[in-house]
Amino acid sequence: MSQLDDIAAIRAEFPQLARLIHGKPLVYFDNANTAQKPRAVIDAVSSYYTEHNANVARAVHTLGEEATTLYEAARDKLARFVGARSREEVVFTRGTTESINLVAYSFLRPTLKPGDEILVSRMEHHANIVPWQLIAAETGAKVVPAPITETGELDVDGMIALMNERTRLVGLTHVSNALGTINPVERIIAAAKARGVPSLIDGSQAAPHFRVDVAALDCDFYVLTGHKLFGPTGTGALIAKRAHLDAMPPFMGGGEMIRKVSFDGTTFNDPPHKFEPGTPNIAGFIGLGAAIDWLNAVGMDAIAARETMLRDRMLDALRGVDGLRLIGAARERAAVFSFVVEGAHAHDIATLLDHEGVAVRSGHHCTHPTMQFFGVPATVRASLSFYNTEDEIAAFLTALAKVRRMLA
Amino acid sequence: MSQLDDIAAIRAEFPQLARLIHGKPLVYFDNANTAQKPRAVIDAVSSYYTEHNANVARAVHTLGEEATTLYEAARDKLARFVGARSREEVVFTRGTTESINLVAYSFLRPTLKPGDEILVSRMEHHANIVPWQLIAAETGAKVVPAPITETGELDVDGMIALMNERTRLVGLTHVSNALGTINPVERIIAAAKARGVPSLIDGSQAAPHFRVDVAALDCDFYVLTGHKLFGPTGTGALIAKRAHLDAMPPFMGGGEMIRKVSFDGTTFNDPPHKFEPGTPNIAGFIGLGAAIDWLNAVGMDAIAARETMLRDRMLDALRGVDGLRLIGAARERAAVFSFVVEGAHAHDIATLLDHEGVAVRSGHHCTHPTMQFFGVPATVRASLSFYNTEDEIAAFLTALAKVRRMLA
Amino acid sequence: MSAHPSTLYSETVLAHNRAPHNCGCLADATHHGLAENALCGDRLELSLRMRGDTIEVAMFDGESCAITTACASMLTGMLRDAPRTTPATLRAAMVAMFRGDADAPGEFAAFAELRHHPARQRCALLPFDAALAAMQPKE
Amino acid sequence: MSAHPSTLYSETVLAHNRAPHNCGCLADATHHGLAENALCGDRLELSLRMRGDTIEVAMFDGESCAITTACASMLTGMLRDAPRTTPATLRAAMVAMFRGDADAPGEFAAFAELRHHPARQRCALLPFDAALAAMQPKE
Ligand SMILES: Cc1ncc(COP(=O)(O)O)c(C=O)c1O
Ligand SMILES: Cc1ncc(COP(=O)(O)O)c(C=O)c1O
Repeated sequence: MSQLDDIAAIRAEFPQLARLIHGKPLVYFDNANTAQKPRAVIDAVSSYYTEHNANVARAVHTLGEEATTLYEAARDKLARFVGARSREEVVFTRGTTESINLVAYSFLRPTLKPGDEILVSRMEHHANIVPWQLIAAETGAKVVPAPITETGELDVDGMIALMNERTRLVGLTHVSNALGTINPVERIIAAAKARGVPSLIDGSQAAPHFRVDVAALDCDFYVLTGHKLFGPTGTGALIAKRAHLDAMPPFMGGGEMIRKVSFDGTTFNDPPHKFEPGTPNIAGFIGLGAAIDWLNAVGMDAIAARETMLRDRMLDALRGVDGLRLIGAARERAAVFSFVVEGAHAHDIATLLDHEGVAVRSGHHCTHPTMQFFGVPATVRASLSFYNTEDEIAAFLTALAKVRRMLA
Repeated sequence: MSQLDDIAAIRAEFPQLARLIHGKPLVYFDNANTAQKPRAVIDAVSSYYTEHNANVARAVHTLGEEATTLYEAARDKLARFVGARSREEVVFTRGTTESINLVAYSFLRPTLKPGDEILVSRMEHHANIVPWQLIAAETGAKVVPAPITETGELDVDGMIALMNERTRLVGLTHVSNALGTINPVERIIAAAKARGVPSLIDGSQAAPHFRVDVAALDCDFYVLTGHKLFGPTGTGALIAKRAHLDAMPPFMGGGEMIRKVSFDGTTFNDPPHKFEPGTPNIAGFIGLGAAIDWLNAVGMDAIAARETMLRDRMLDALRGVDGLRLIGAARERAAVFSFVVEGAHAHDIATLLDHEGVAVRSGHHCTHPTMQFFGVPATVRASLSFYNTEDEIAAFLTALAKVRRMLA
Repeated sequence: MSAHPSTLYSETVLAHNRAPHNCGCLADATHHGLAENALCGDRLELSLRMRGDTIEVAMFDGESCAITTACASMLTGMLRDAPRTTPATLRAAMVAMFRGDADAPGEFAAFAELRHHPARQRCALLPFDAALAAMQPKE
Repeated sequence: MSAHPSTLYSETVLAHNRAPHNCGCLADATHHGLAENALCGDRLELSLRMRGDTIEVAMFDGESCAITTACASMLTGMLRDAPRTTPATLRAAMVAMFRGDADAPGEFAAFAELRHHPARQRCALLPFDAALAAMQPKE
């Protein structure tokens, strides 16, 4: 018995799922872009602002203590949720993008030399490419793309073959946001470790869908973003080995990240605070804590099981659509589907599906190199979450057929 | 006639002001730390999550268009609120701290040379000191402190005298968060401009209290933080001259800040998007837009007038307290008061005032060098906002007297 | 915020998309211009044969969505024997229409609904930008 | 989240703060230790006279809040003729008390209320940290 058996009750906890779009019930299939929020998250944010609003780690008054307690509790919750070794390993950021830039600026850049290599797969999100390009351009290092296959899977041996004595970091997405592929990150982490190369795993699309255990993965850095994890916008985390955080110089400077400031010299605080200067997104992280509580109550294993069912239904359905080409056919995959349709442009499909109430994304999904690899400028992407239903899959198929008739 | 004439009605719009602390009505005098939020802001955040939640600048569906429209409308509102020359001058950040780090990393660092100087006053917040120290340490430049006086005012001539051909940037807080001093920023901006030196003004404590006109000030960079402006946490802005934003390389890399990504080379988007990689704090900025609407409806001039009245009342009151030493006695000042009390430690006062319902900050207020200058490790700081009342000032005085009796 | 959806993909737009005019490569073109849409990766190439300040013929090529295709089809039609200032003038009229100021001339009024679809406006501007790029002095 | 406030500044704590024991500089100290509180800038110095593994006398000095002062006053009392392990043992007992596990021994139980004031816990730990710093091998 899982709470997910009563899916109507679960959906009722997500107010936006009740919205009408052009008079039709919303079918939200854009979860890989951002997730909807349960009432518990929305309420946690509101109640911070109506009852506990104060700055953190500064004031000794009741409100300040309450805000600090709630904010730091969110760190404990996230640490446990992803299996971090300790709460000090969890640095709060604005999202995955900032997490990766933090690693680029504070971990890699200070020692990067001409000829050094940063190895990432060809299916990375721009967030796991551009930060490395920026520091590479500055230092003369280079970003090396690891091959992927026609089925949209990582060429594991190909990636490992590219690891060499110049490789300074290996970056890989846990789940591809464009293709849905679940990568065998353990194998890449192990191969990197065997060569003494630190690894960074982009968990943006993994954490919302199945149980993640950072300590078991034993990667050096794991990054994720809160808004895809049913939490507020402007939240995310870098989970890093403590030894790295201790050794890394600060990224940004300001209040809270210091122990003592003077014009003769400044000393820094301990991690994670060393990397969290200034007033953080307090309400956002309190909301993220509420999202994690909610996910724990429902159970990540139940969520993963339901999504596997939805994935299989959707895959069957899409395979039955004439003239539809799935981009990516990985065996290990999430309920994320990119496709193109003969004679119809992705944007037209997305706009016209929206007229039927169906929200999907069209475009390059911030993965230009992946699109280039598959020779398509853009795809339509339908990405599902546990709160989606088989009825919604049926509604999507009906809408897609109608849209194609219009464009034919 | 101003809406502020009915202060009970105004206060009723701020739910947290009705809170009881230890059974006593909250007297919130910690506004320089963070401000309370009107219902309109809290509701704007909630209604984004219950009705319009989607990612911005990516999807063509209805929700995506709604979210993007609301998010970009907040940029228009902020641009008008601070008198920016155009909306493209407004870069959204997490807060003042990130804004200053952005200028440090993208504007100054690329060309900073050994011996170069960054001139900031001795009354800056750590956020306007440490980022400069970080890039100075890396490049061999140095951070030069400009003198302040015993009254807590800027030594304007002293600061101007320190501008020389090695000065690469002048940074100054518009209003001191520790002393309440309102600085004659126009004079410093003009002097810097006359010498071809770019200027950065920290408006964190100015924007919430009086009308700011960035175009009239004509500084190169103006920074502020949303949570002190009655908006959500995790929001802020850098307002910069367009020519600088065009010339500056990106700070962080990721989605949205690019035009095209490939492993052979990446081209960047135009400002402000060039500086806003990844998913922003969408809900937060929509809330900030609501805060600005609210402030405009009440009127910044009415707010400034009421705060001047409160400031004068508070100043009179504090001057009448035996054994209380005000730190900072600037003639041009905001309703922010730092003080120490004979025979009683700042922390004890703050904790015991809290027991009476009064929230003040104690500590160094992220201004170590200012505290060192005045030879105090810490002060008590009472900072008022327009929603505070004369009755609250009276309650504060009664509580302070009681606390002193306890500690005597 | 969205108006009635059907009007965006009107019969006019859909018909142009099904059978676009002036689609292909202009063999004796004197000018070529390219415009790209970062959001979807679309590329549109416009080729012109110009004599003096007159555009004699215009054709377009590229993979593009129905909005872009229909707009390119209409624009290339309008550019036959048109003064070189026409693309800029029409583009300004489109932008004014998106702001809600006035309708654009002729068939372009079919895109009025885009005022409620800011994310798609770039699609309709792509052909204009390609034309402007074509006439840009090159070296 | 906050319990009744008055118990934090109990008569015990206030009395120690008004007239702290062992306050000043120990002329024949063998060990000195300093601890700082980043939040408020407080500094507390502890001087010890040790013989072998025994702390014979302890005194403290510095500007500090009532919590720190009272705690230093109690601690220096407890350290008279105490084994060198006492500061670490007592500190652990304090931390356990803050977690709500058990009360700390003797007068230190007066700080039980700090479990509801995480921001002030550091104030009570400062004297322990100064003592531990004092006994840290120096060179
Ligand atoms: C003058 C001043 N500058 C900068 C800051 C830092 O702002 P934030 O913590 O929101 O980044 C503050 C507030 O803490 C401030 O008062
Ligand atoms: C795999 C992946 N990495 C990184 C990101 C960037 O996350 P954010 O925009 O929240 O920083 C995303 C989502 O856009 C993603 O799907």
